[in-house]
Amino acid sequence: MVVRVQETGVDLEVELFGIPLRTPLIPASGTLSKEALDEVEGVYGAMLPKTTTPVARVGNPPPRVAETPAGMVNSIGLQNPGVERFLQDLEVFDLGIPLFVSVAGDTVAEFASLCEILSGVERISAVELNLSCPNVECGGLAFCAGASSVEELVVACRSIVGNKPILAKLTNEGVVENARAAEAAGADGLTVINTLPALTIDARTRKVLVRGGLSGPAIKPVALRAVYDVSGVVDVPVVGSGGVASGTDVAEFMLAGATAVQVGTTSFVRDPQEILAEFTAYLKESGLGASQLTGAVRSPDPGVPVPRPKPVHKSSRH
Amino acid sequence: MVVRVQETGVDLEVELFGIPLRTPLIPASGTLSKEALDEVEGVYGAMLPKTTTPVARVGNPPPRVAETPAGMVNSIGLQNPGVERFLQDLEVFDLGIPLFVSVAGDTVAEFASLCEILSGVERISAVELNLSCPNVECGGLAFCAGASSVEELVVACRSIVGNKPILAKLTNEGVVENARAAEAAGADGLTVINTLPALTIDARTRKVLVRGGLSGPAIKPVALRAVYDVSGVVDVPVVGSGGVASGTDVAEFMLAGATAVQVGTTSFVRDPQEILAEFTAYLKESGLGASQLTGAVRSPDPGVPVPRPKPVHKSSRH
Amino acid sequence: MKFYRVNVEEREALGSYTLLRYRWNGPVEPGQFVMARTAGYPITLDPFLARPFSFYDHDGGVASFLFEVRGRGTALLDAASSIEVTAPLGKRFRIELGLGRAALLGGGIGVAPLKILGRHLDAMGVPHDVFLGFADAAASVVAKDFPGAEVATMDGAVGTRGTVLNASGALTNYGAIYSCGPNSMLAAVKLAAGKNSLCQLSVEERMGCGNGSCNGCVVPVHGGYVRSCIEGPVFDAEVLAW
Amino acid sequence: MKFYRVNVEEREALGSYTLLRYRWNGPVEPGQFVMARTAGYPITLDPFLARPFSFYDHDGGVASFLFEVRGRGTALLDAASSIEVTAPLGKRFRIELGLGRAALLGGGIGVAPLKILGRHLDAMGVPHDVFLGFADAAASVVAKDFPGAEVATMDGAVGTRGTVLNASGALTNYGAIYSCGPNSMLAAVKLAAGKNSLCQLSVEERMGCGNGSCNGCVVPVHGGYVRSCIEGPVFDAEVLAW
Ligand SMILES: Cc1cc2nc3c(=O)[nH]c(=O)nc-3n(C[C@H](O)[C@H](O)[C@H](O)COP(=O)(O)OP(=O)(O)OC[C@H]3O[C@@H](n4cnc5c(N)ncnc54)[C@H](O)[C@@H]3O)c2cc1C
Ligand SMILES: Cc1cc2nc3c(=O)[nH]c(=O)nc-3n(C[C@H](O)[C@H](O)[C@H](O)COP(=O)(O)OP(=O)(O)OC[C@H]3O[C@@H](n4cnc5c(N)ncnc54)[C@H](O)[C@@H]3O)c2cc1C
Ligand SMILES: Cc1cc2nc3c(=O)[nH]c(=O)nc-3n(C[C@H](O)[C@H](O)[C@H](O)COP(=O)(O)O)c2cc1C
Ligand SMILES: Cc1cc2nc3c(=O)[nH]c(=O)nc-3n(C[C@H](O)[C@H](O)[C@H](O)COP(=O)(O)O)c2cc1C
Ligand code: FES
Ligand code: FES
Repeated sequence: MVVRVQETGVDLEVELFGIPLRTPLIPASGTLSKEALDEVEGVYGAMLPKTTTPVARVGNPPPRVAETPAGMVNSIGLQNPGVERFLQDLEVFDLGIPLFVSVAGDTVAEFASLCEILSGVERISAVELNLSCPNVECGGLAFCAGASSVEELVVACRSIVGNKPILAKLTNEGVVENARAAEAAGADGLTVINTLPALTIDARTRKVLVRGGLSGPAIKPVALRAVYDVSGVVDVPVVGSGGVASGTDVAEFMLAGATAVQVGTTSFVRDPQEILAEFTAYLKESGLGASQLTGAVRSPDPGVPVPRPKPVHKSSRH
Repeated sequence: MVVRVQETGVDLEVELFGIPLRTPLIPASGTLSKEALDEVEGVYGAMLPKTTTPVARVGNPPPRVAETPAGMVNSIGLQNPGVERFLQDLEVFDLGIPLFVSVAGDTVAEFASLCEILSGVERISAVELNLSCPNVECGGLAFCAGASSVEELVVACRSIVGNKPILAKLTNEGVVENARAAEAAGADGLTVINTLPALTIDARTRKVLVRGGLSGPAIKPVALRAVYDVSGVVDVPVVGSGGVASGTDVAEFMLAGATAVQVGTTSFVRDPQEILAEFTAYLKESGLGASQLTGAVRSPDPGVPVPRPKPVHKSSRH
Repeated sequence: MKFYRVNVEEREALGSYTLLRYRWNGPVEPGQFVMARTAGYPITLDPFLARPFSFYDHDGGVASFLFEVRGRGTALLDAASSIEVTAPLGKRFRIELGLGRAALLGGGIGVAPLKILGRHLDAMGVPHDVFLGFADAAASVVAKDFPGAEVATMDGAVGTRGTVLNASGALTNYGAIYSCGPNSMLAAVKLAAGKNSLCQLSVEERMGCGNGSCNGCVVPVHGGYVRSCIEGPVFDAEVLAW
Repeated sequence: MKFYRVNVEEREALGSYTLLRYRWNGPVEPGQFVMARTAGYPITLDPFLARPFSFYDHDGGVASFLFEVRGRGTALLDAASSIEVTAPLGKRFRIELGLGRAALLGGGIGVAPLKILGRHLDAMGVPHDVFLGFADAAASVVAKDFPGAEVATMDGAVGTRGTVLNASGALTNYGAIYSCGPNSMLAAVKLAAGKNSLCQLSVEERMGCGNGSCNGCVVPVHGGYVRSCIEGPVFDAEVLAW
């Protein structure tokens, strides 16, 4: 990371609940497989594999993905091999950067048991609670469907996970209230936001194509609003997620209040190296270090504007 | 409308709470000005001007609009000349089709007083309650922030508006619960959904650009989900709104459960005549009348697939 | 909003700016603008909104606008061979006879509508002086298309050093003042114009639709806001609450 | 996912299909696919996802895929002069020597990977018969590129009337069977193939990423689902829970 700063003259490092991240980028859980890891070398400040559950889940039947305007809807159903197998394979996700692990369960007890297991794995730096999954004890409503449910879950996990920081990952609905509840319950940070509930229809066959979660650039303004609003009412760091597609987007999330930023769907259609390069160029032009961006839109004096970058598109006169 | 059927061989007519609409399209409130009316001749089944309030509102300071991926964020602040002036000018919006009027107020009493005024205007066929606006009696939370608040408002309006049907226009957050509440309170139909809370940031100036509502194609999958879920739990008709950009989109909303469909933001960038033409072509290919589409994705036998339309794009071989 | 697909007849690089010509037969008035975008399928989602541009000129069935590449929309317009445009929109510069000499003040890309305005003034026999302010030499290249115009550049590379108002000097001797440029410059022109002349300013505000539907493009006037795409983009200076 | 911008070297209209060639020097194996899209700025939002296409052939540094225009993504690919592609993805058709004659069965646009597969079989000296099924004459034009292939069309306009299995007859005499086409056809081929031969099927499922990251493209196998972009798109028939 020192190397990087020397290379580019730009300070990309941020600190997330005391953990230094060499860049503020983190892969969004469920969007980076082990097969794609070699493509992302040097991009991320922390690793975050797909959500793990107490036992293996086969996931939902296909079709699981559908394209939408500037986004996609997915319904994967948390397909994963279960925590035991996950930990056996954990090594492949060890890129020498902090390793965060996302967990989900059907009940508070399942979340807690996952946290207990992970608390004993030294290599894991932090745990992200995927609160968007349904709570079978509450009629299938998501854990983040209400502040009290968020609080109960975070309290249970906090007490058992030892000294590992907890990131509570929230959905958009009720995000401000839930953020307050999660912070009060001891969350060390908040990931904001997960996908938006959505549905696609195939007008030709007149059938539902995919009922699931919307992600991608389409949701960026919704996620930015959530990050801005949440970071305005909590003291713990906020990790932005939702539609990040460029280096400018990374800057926007940080300016809105994020300490780190997750890249999800866009990594399917773009080399995340490009996103980091753009973000680095933005910092260079602005003369700021990455960590100085966090929450800067709230500053009464936002400083000198960044010069408009020269457009990439070359004119073809005729 | 009989003429139209004969012209195209396609039955575009739908019935919304007993009112026949010659097409299922309605302009979304706040997206069609009197200056643009001559462009939309023949497109819409009902007219629906911008929300009116008891007294004039100057609206928010600029910038009020910002482009986002496949959408835009607006913060107009319900700028309008107030109901008195609105009614004086109502004539320009009389295109010989049913005329719906959208209302909003700061309090339940203001909504009720608007309904009372409109109840006396014969030319008005139905009233849409814009429930997304803040309720000053509840600390500025929107009227649709809770089911009880929705219920209170709809009950008050229902009792005073006479025999005019009421459309309750809901936001996405809590939409299913609020839909149930609105129906129980006597709403004759539900408009689903309004814009999504969103925010845009200008990374160059490091300032918030617009904090407001996201609309346009980006939100279509979210709106489709809301229409599908709501129409599954209520008996009153649902009017779809959110990201409609093509004739196929109109079909998707109707298949998901909508009886009629509003066109908003896309009318800024596209001639709505084209949307109607595409929808007409879709019906022709499917061999169905418009009204047969409503909720058809729930049918166990969705019928013969519509042939894939030939792509518009012409190949330029080289 | 109805868009018409037109072919780009010619695209001319003028320093920092590009002049784009397309065939358009209907009337075009000085001060009017057009919403333009690259042709889509059937619409483009990226960018989603069309962009407003003042008419630079309209001559023999060919309309033109002059633009600066700033972001995605203008970058695409700088490359496309086929674009989509609306019919001309908004209120024109009002020309009144018998007011004496007119001053035309353009700042940066805001010089664009002064070309067609100057031609109309000439046609109507209104004597006028043109003052153009630019950031630097590259932006000022278009000045060659305004014979006799006084030029200022912020860096002094061409003409007077400073703003367009440094080039023009006092404006109080003019009977009519027309200006287009950044809103901050227009406010300065309004001040310099005083109250005794016709002063018409073409403003610039973010637009959603261009046809009055969204209420997005408002400017402050005394007692509220009005839409610059319908009531403007040309306003009498005294109307604007700046 | 990393995309490479390549120029379209040639685009050939083959009845209902288009054959697109671009320069690609790395290895391409039969059965592999590519994610492709038109070049963006820096990405396209419309369409947002790239589209998967089987390699049709790869020869002398030129790769090709054959496609049918179905929606927006393929329509744009049918017109662009510059496209973006990933490196070749997924598992190849496995060729085993000593199994005797092979049958290659393609349905519709699913004939695509049989071209490069046939060439590899030839190169390895594996004798094989090719059977191609199409909807109609326009779709069957590409058959001319498969000399000696038996053709079937649903409407009987060219070759046998019916499906590719009507053209092939019983498959039990073949030691190896390779097939690509709609999943319903593949299920029929699996059934017809029986259990005694090598039977490899290239499946088609909607994809998000193409590099294993999204878990979107799964097909049912015994005990769950696997990703067709990583564990496939070519599967041994017995693996698939169809
Ligand atoms: C009435 C009017 C006349 C104009 N005439 C000209 C002209 O003749 N030549 C010219 O080069 N420019 C003109 N502009 C400004 C021009 O519209 C913007 O430069 C252009 O929209 C930028 O688009 P972009 O995609 O390149 O930039 P981006 O920054 O990527 O645009 C993002 C969004 O912001 C809007 N936006 C960004 N900057 C401006 C701006 N300065 N004014 C209004 N909207 C903006 C865009 O329209 C778009 O919706 C005019 C603006 C108005 C309102
Ligand atoms: C491994 C694999 C290999 C393929 N090889 C070929 C080939 O060689 N030639 C060819 O013409 N087609 C092939 N297909 C199908 C091709 O990917 C689709 O026809 C194409 O994605 C349609 O895109 P569109 O934008 O034109 O259609 P749209 O319907 O507008 O696409 C909308 C979305 O649905 C997806 N989609 C639509 N139809 C299909 C489909 N049948 N399969 C997978 N995704 C679909 C698209 O990728 C896109 O995400 C292959 C598919 C897979 C999975
Ligand atoms: C295919 C796919 C799978 C996902 N799986 C998970 C998951 O397992 N756990 C989780 O917390 N979020 C999951 N997400 C949500 C993402 O982590 C991310 O929060 C969301 O997609 C918004 O960000 P984006 O727009 O950058 O993708 C998934 C998203 C996608 C698109
Ligand atoms: C510029 C603008 C102004 C709007 N004004 C109103 C309004 O006054 N009342 C209202 O109920 N909805 C208003 N809306 C919301 C629209 O009616 C519509 O519900 C929403 O934009 C989603 O549909 P769309 O994506 O088709 O635009 C407005 C939307 C926009 C973009
Ligand atoms: S741009 Fe929409 S009202 Fe002016
Ligand atoms: S397409 Fe994403 S895992 Fe296969």
